[in-house]
Amino acid sequence: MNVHVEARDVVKRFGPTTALAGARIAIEEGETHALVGRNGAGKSTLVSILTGLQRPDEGEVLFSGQPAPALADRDAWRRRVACVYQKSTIIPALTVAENLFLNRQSDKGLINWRALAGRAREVLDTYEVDVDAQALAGDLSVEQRQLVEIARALSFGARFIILDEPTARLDGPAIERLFTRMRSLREQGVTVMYISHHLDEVYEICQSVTVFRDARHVTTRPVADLPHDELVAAMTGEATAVYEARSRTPGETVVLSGENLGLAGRYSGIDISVRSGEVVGLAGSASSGKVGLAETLVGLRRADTGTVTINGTKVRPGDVPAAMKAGLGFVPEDRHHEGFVPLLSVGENATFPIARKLGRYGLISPSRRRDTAERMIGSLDIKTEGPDQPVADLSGGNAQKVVFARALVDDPTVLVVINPTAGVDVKAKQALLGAVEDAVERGAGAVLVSDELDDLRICDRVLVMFHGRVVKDVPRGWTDHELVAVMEGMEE
Amino acid sequence: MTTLTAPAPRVRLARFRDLTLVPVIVILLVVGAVLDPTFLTAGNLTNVLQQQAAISLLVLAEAMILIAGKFDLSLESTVGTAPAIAVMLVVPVAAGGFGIGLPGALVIPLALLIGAAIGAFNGFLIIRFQLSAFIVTLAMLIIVHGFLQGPSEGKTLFQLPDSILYLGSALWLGLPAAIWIAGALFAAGIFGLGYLRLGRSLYAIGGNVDAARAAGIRVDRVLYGVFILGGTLAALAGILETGRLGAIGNNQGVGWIFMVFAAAVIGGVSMDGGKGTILGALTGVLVIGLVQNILTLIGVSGFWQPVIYGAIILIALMISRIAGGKAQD
Amino acid sequence: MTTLTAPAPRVRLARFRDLTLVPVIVILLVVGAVLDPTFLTAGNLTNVLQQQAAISLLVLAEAMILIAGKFDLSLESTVGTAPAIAVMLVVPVAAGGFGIGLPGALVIPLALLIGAAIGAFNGFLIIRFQLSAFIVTLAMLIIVHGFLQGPSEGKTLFQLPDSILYLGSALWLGLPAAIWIAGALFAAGIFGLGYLRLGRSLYAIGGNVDAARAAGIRVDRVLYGVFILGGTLAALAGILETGRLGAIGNNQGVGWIFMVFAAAVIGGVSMDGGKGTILGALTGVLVIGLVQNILTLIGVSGFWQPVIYGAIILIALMISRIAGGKAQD
Amino acid sequence: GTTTEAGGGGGKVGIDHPRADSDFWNSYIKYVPQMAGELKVDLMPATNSQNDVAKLVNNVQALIGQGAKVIVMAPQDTGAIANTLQQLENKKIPVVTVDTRPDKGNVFMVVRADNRAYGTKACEFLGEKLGGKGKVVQLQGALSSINGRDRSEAFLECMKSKFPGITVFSEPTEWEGSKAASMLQTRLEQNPDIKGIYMHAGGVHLAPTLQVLKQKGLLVPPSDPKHVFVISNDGIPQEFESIRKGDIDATVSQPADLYAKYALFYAKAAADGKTFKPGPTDHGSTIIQLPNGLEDQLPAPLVTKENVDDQALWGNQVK
Ligand SMILES: Nc1ncnc2c1ncn2[C@@H]1O[C@H](COP(=O)(O)OP(=O)(O)OP(=O)(O)O)[C@@H](O)[C@H]1O
Ligand SMILES: Nc1ncnc2c1ncn2[C@@H]1O[C@H](COP(=O)(O)OP(=O)(O)OP(=O)(O)O)[C@@H](O)[C@H]1O
Ligand SMILES: [Mg+2]
Ligand SMILES: [Mg+2]
Repeated sequence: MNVHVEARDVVKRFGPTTALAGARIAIEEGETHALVGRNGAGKSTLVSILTGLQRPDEGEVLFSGQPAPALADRDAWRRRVACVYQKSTIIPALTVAENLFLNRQSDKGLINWRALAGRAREVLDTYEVDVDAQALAGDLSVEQRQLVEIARALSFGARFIILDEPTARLDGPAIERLFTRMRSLREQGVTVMYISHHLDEVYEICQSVTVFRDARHVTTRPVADLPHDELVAAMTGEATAVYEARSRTPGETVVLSGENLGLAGRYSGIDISVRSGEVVGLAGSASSGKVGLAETLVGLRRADTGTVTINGTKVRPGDVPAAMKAGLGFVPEDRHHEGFVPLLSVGENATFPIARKLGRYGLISPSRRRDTAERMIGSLDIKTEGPDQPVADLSGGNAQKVVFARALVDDPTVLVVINPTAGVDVKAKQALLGAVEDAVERGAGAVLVSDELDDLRICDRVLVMFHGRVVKDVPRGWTDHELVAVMEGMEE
Repeated sequence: MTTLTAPAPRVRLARFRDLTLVPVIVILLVVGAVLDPTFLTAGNLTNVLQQQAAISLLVLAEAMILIAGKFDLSLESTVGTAPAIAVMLVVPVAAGGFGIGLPGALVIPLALLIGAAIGAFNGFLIIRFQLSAFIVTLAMLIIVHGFLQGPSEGKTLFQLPDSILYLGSALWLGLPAAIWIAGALFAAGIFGLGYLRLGRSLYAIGGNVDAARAAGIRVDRVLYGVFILGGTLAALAGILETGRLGAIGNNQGVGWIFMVFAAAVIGGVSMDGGKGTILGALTGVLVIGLVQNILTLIGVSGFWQPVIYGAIILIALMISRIAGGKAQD
Repeated sequence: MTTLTAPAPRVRLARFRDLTLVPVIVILLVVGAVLDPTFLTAGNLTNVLQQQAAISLLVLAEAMILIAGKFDLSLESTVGTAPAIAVMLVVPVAAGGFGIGLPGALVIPLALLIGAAIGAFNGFLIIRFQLSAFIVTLAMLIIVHGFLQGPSEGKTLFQLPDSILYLGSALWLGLPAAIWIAGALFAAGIFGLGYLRLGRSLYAIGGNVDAARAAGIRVDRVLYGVFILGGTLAALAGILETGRLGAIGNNQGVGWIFMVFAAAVIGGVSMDGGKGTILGALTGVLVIGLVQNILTLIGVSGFWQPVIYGAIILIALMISRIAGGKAQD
Repeated sequence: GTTTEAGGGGGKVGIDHPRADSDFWNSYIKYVPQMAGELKVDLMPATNSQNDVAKLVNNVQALIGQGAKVIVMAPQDTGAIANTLQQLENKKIPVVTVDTRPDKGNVFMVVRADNRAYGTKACEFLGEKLGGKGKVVQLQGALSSINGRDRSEAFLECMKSKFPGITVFSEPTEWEGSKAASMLQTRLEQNPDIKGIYMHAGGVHLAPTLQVLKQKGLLVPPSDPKHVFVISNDGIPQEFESIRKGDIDATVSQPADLYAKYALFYAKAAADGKTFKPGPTDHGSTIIQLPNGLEDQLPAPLVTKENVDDQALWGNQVK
C-alpha cells in the first residue's frame, strides 16, 4: 500500500508555545487512521497544517509523495483534503444549504437557489441529517450544526477526509450513522484521519493509530496490536487505570428541585428532585429536552410553568446570578457560546463566580485570584502557561476544563453539568468526573446531562427523557443496552 | 435526529426580514400626503429620489463593506475629493486647476480611478497591515478631505468640464439620469449579492472569516475588491452630486457618513458583518429621504428640526425591530 | 500537552500591550522639542493637558462603553446640552434662561443629572428594546444637540453662574483644576477596570455576553451603569469645557466624537468589545493632544493641516501595531 | 437704488436660512418674521439648510414645489448653487441672496455687507493701535466658507501692504470656540509679546478669547502696557458689553436686522415686478453692478468705545 498523506518533522510555534515539535504522521491509502493524544497534544494544529490553513514553521506535507500545494492555492488543497474542523466553520447568518455549498453554490455564473436547496436536501438525505436546508444555520442546535459540517466534508468527494472530534457533540445513534457512512467510504477507497477522545471508537472503526504526546509523535501502530491500556499509557506517558465510579449513600436534604416545569416545544410536566450527596443523570436521545430542562434549572432559560428551588430558596426564573447565589455551579452545553470569555485569562474566567470573595469592597486581589486559579489549574490538570494566559489560546479540551473550574470554584452545593466531557481526553475525563464525585462527596447534589453512557455511570440514578417527558427513573446498575432502549422509546 | 417545526413559515419570514422598513415607508407616505398636498406629486417624489441618488450610492458601497465585516468612513471625503482632483487635472490654472490640462473627456474616468485608488489604499492598510478599519478610514477621511482643501485652498470649483456635469443633470426618458444610474446599480447590487458567488462570499467573510478562508474564498482579494468598489462608487456619487449642484464645494460630501450608516443600519445591515441585504439598505435610504422631504415641506423650525428628525429615526428603528423580531447589533 | 518556554516574558509583554503608544509619545516629544523651543516648556505642556482635559473624559467614558461591547456617539452632544440646560434652568430669561430660576449652586449637580439621564435613556433603548447601539446613539446625538439648539434658539449662553465656570478655570496647586480632575478620574478608571469586580465584568460582557451572563454577572444592570456613567462624564466634560471657554456655544462638543474614537482606538481599545485598557486610552488622548499642539506651534497652513494630522494618526497606528504585535480590530 | 417701474403680481416668498447655530444668523432668523410683518410680505414657512449646500438645493426644490414666486437664500457655498440658480432662472423665479454673492448664476439682488471690508477695517484698527509693528493673531472662521476667506484674505493683504512690520499668525478655528481657545493659548505661550487679536466671529470667539486672556493675566485696560488689542466681528450685544467694560476694543457690526429687512424688501419688490439700478440708495448704502446681478452693499460700521451706545446699532436693539 502507498502512503497517501505524510507530514514530516513538522514544527509549529505560537509565541512561546510549541504546539508541534518535529511531529510526523504517515497515513496509508484507503485506511482509517486514528490520531489520539491528550488535550493540547497538537492534533488540531496538525489538522490545520494538513489542510493548508497554516504554514508549518518547519517540516513538510506530502500528498501521495508530492509536495503539498502553495498555501494560496485553496482549490488545490480542497481537491486533496476535506475536513471537519474542531472549531465550527458554520456561518450562522447563512442557510444550511448555503453553508453546505459555501463558495461552490454554482459552477459558474448565477446561483440557482432552488436547485441549490435541492442539492442540499440530497446531501442531507444521503447522510441522513434531518435538518431543513432553508433554515438559518444559526438557528440549529449545536449537534445539528455538527451534522451539517460532517455532511459538508463528506460531500466533497475528496479522497482524503479529516474528522477532528466529530463525535464530541453527537449522541449514540448519530455516531452509529456516521460510522456506517465512514465504513462505506472506506470501501470506496477513501482515506480518513480520525481524531477522537473516545478510544473505543478508535477500536471500532480505525485500522491504525498514531499517538502524539507533548507535541511529538510517540508511536504508530495497527490498532489490533495496541491494547487499550497500552494506548492510554502511550498518550499519558504512564499507566492509567480505568475510571471506577464510586458508590455512596445520598443524604436526605433535597438541594435542588423543580416542580411541574414546562417549556413550550421542549418539555412539559417535569418534576425533579436532587438530594445532597446524589448524582442524578439526565439522558435522552436528541431533542428529548434534557438540555432544555437542565438550562432551565440553572436559570439560562425561563420556563413557561413551574418553579425551581435551590437549597430551599425559590429562584426567580431565568435569573442565573440568583441561582448561583443560592449555591449553584454549572457547566453549560456550548463552551464557546456560554462557557468562557476568550480574551480573558484562565484565572479570570475560572474565578468569575467568586469574584466577590476575592477581596473586600468590590476589589479583586490579583494575588488571591492567582492562587485560586493555580489551585484549580492543578486540581483539574489544565495545560496552560499559567493563570494569565487567555483562554482563546488553549486547546479545546483545556478550555472545557476552565469552564469546569468556573463551575466548581465556589464549592457549589448544587452542580449541573451538561455534556461536561465533550472533547476532553481520557485522563482529563477521569479528572472531571472525579471532580463531580468529589463535590458530591462533600455534600453537593449534582445533575449530569450527557450523551455518553460512560459518564452516566457515576450517577446514582438516571432520568430518561423522551419527547419532552421523563419516561423512566433508572437506578444504578443498568446496562448500555437497557438504557439505550429506554432512550429510544422502545421500552416504557 | 431532531423534530423540526414546519420549515415553510421560517423561510417566508427570512425573506421578509429585508423589508421590515416597508411599513415605515407606507406610514411616511400617508403622513406626508396628509401634511402637505405637494408631497405625493410625481414631481416631489422624483425630487426625493434625485436628492437621494448620490448618497444612496454611498449606502450601497457601505452596505457591501459592512456585510464583508469591515468599515469605511472615508467614503464621504471621496465624494468631494475624487471629482475635484479629476477636475483640477483637466481645467486650466485660471479655473483653479493644476495646469496639467488633460483632455476634458477624461474627467469621469479620472475621478473613478481616484476613487478606486483611495479604496485600494484603505484596503492595503487594513488588509496588509491588519490595522483597525475604523481608525484607518477615520484618518483617511481627514486626509482625503485635506486633499480637496489643500489644492483648492478652500475655494469652490465652478468652472467644470461639461462631461462631469452631464450625468448629474441630464434627464433620461423624463427622469433624472442619476435616478436611473442609482437604480441600475442597486439592481446590480441586489443581484450580485444575491446570486453571484462573489457576492455571497461577502456574507461568508463577514460571518466567519476563518470559515470563509477554509472554504477556499480568497478573503484578501475579495476585501480589496470591496474597498476598491466602495471608493469607485463614492467617486461616482461625487460625480452625480457635482452635476446636480453645478460646482464642487469644499464641503461636498462632508457629514454624509453618519446618514449613510443610519440608512444602512435601519435597513437591516449589521455593524458586525455578515448580515443584511442591499434591498434593505435601499429601504433605509428611502426612509431617510422621505423624512427629510416631509420635514422640509412642513417647514419645522430649524432649531427643533434635529429633534424631530432624530426621533423619527428612533421610531423607524423600533418599528423595524418589532417587524423584524430580532435583536439588532 | 505543549512544550513551554518560561512563562514570564509573555506576562510581561501582555502588561506592556497597553503602552504601545509610548514610543509614539516619545517621538512626538523629541520632534516637538526640535521644531519649537516653546514646546517642552512646562507652560506649554500644561496647556496641552488643560486643552485635552475635557475631551479626555469623553475618551474615558467611551473606552468603558467600548470595552463593555457597546457604543455611544451621543456623548459629544451631551457635552454642550447638559451644562446648557442646567444653566438655562438657573439663569433669568434675560440671560437666555427658562425663567425657572433654580438656585445657582445647583447648576453643576443639575448638569451631571442631565448627563446621567441621557445615558440612562440610551441604555434603556439599547438594553430594553435591544436596538443597535450605534444607530440609537446616532439618533440621540442629533436629538440631544437639538435640545441645546431648540431652547437656546442657537444663541451662545454668555451669562453663566460662577459655580459652573469654577472647575474649568480654577488653578489648584498651580495647575488647572481640570487636569487634576481628569487625572483623578483616569486613575480611578485604571484602578476600577483593573481591580474592581464591577470593572472586570465590563471585559467579560464585552468579550462574550452570554458567558458573562452564565457566569452570574448582571449584564443589563452593569450596562445601564456604564451608559449612565458615560453620560455623567460627558456632562462633567461639558462643565470643564464651559469653564475653559467662558460661555456655552451651540457647537460645544460638536465633532468631538471622531477624535474620541480615534484616541480610544489608537490607544488599543477594540471596537469589538472586551479589549483595551484605560491607560491605553489615556496614551491615545495624549498623542492626539501633542499632535495638535505641535501643528499649531509650527503653524502649518490651515489647508494642509488635516493631511498632516491624519497622516500622523496613521503612523501612530502603525507604530503601535508593530510595537503591540497583534492584528487590530 | 431707484424704483423705475411698478407692476402687478406679488406672490409667496420662500426663504431658506443657512444655519441655526450661530448668534449672528439666529438674530437674522428672528428678524425675518418681524420684518415680514412690517413689509407685509407673504412669507412661506422658512426652511433651514444647516450649512449644507446639498440641503439648500433640496429645500429650494421643495419651496418651488409649494409655489414660491421669489426665493431668499444665503448660500454658504457660493459655487455649488450654480445649477439651482439656473433652474430658478428657467422657471422665472427671482432670487435674493443674503450675505454671500454666488459665483455663477443670475440673482435679482445680493444683500450683504462687504466681508473684505471687515477684514480691512480690522487690519487698519489693529495696525494703528499697534503703531505698525508687533505680532497679531487672527482667529479665522472656516477656510471653506467664503466669508471667512474674504475676511482672512483682506486682513492679510492689508497687513502686508499697509503694516509690513506686523507679524500675523492665522489660526483656522472652523468657527469653533474650543479650537480658538486652544490655538490662542498655545500661540500666546509661544509668543508672549502678541499685542493684537482679530476674531472673525464674536459669537464663537469672544468668550474663549477673554477666558484665555484672563488666565494669562492679559485682560487689562488699554493704558496698561500689557494690554492686548482685540477687535471682533459681528456686533452682538455681548461684544458691545465687552467694549463698554474695556475687555475688547472694537467690533465690526454686521447688520443682521438690515440683512433681514432688505432681503425681504427686495424679495417683495421682485414679486411686484420692480427693478433696480446701480447707485446710492435711500438707506445709506450703494447698489453696485455684478456680472450676474446687483448687490446692495449695506453699511457695516466699526464700533468702538466712542459709538458703542448708538441705538441705531442692531446689537443695541436685541435683548
Ligand atoms: N492560535 C494559537 N495561539 C496560541 N496557542 C495556540 C494556538 N492554537 C493552538 N495553540 C496551542 O497549541 C497547543 C496545541 O493545540 P491543539 O489545538 O493542536 O491541541 P489538540 O491536540 O487539538 O487538543 P484538544 O484535544 O484539546 O483539541 C495548545 O497548547 C494550544 O494552547
Ligand atoms: N430557541 C429554540 N427555538 C426552537 N427550537 C429550539 C430552540 N433551541 C433548541 N431548539 C430545538 O429543540 C429541541 C430540544 O432541545 P433540547 O436541547 O432541550 O433537547 P436535547 O435532548 O438536549 O437534544 P440534543 O441532545 O439534540 O441537544 C432541539 O431539537 C433543538 O433543536
Ligand atoms: Mg483539538
Ligand atoms: Mg443537546
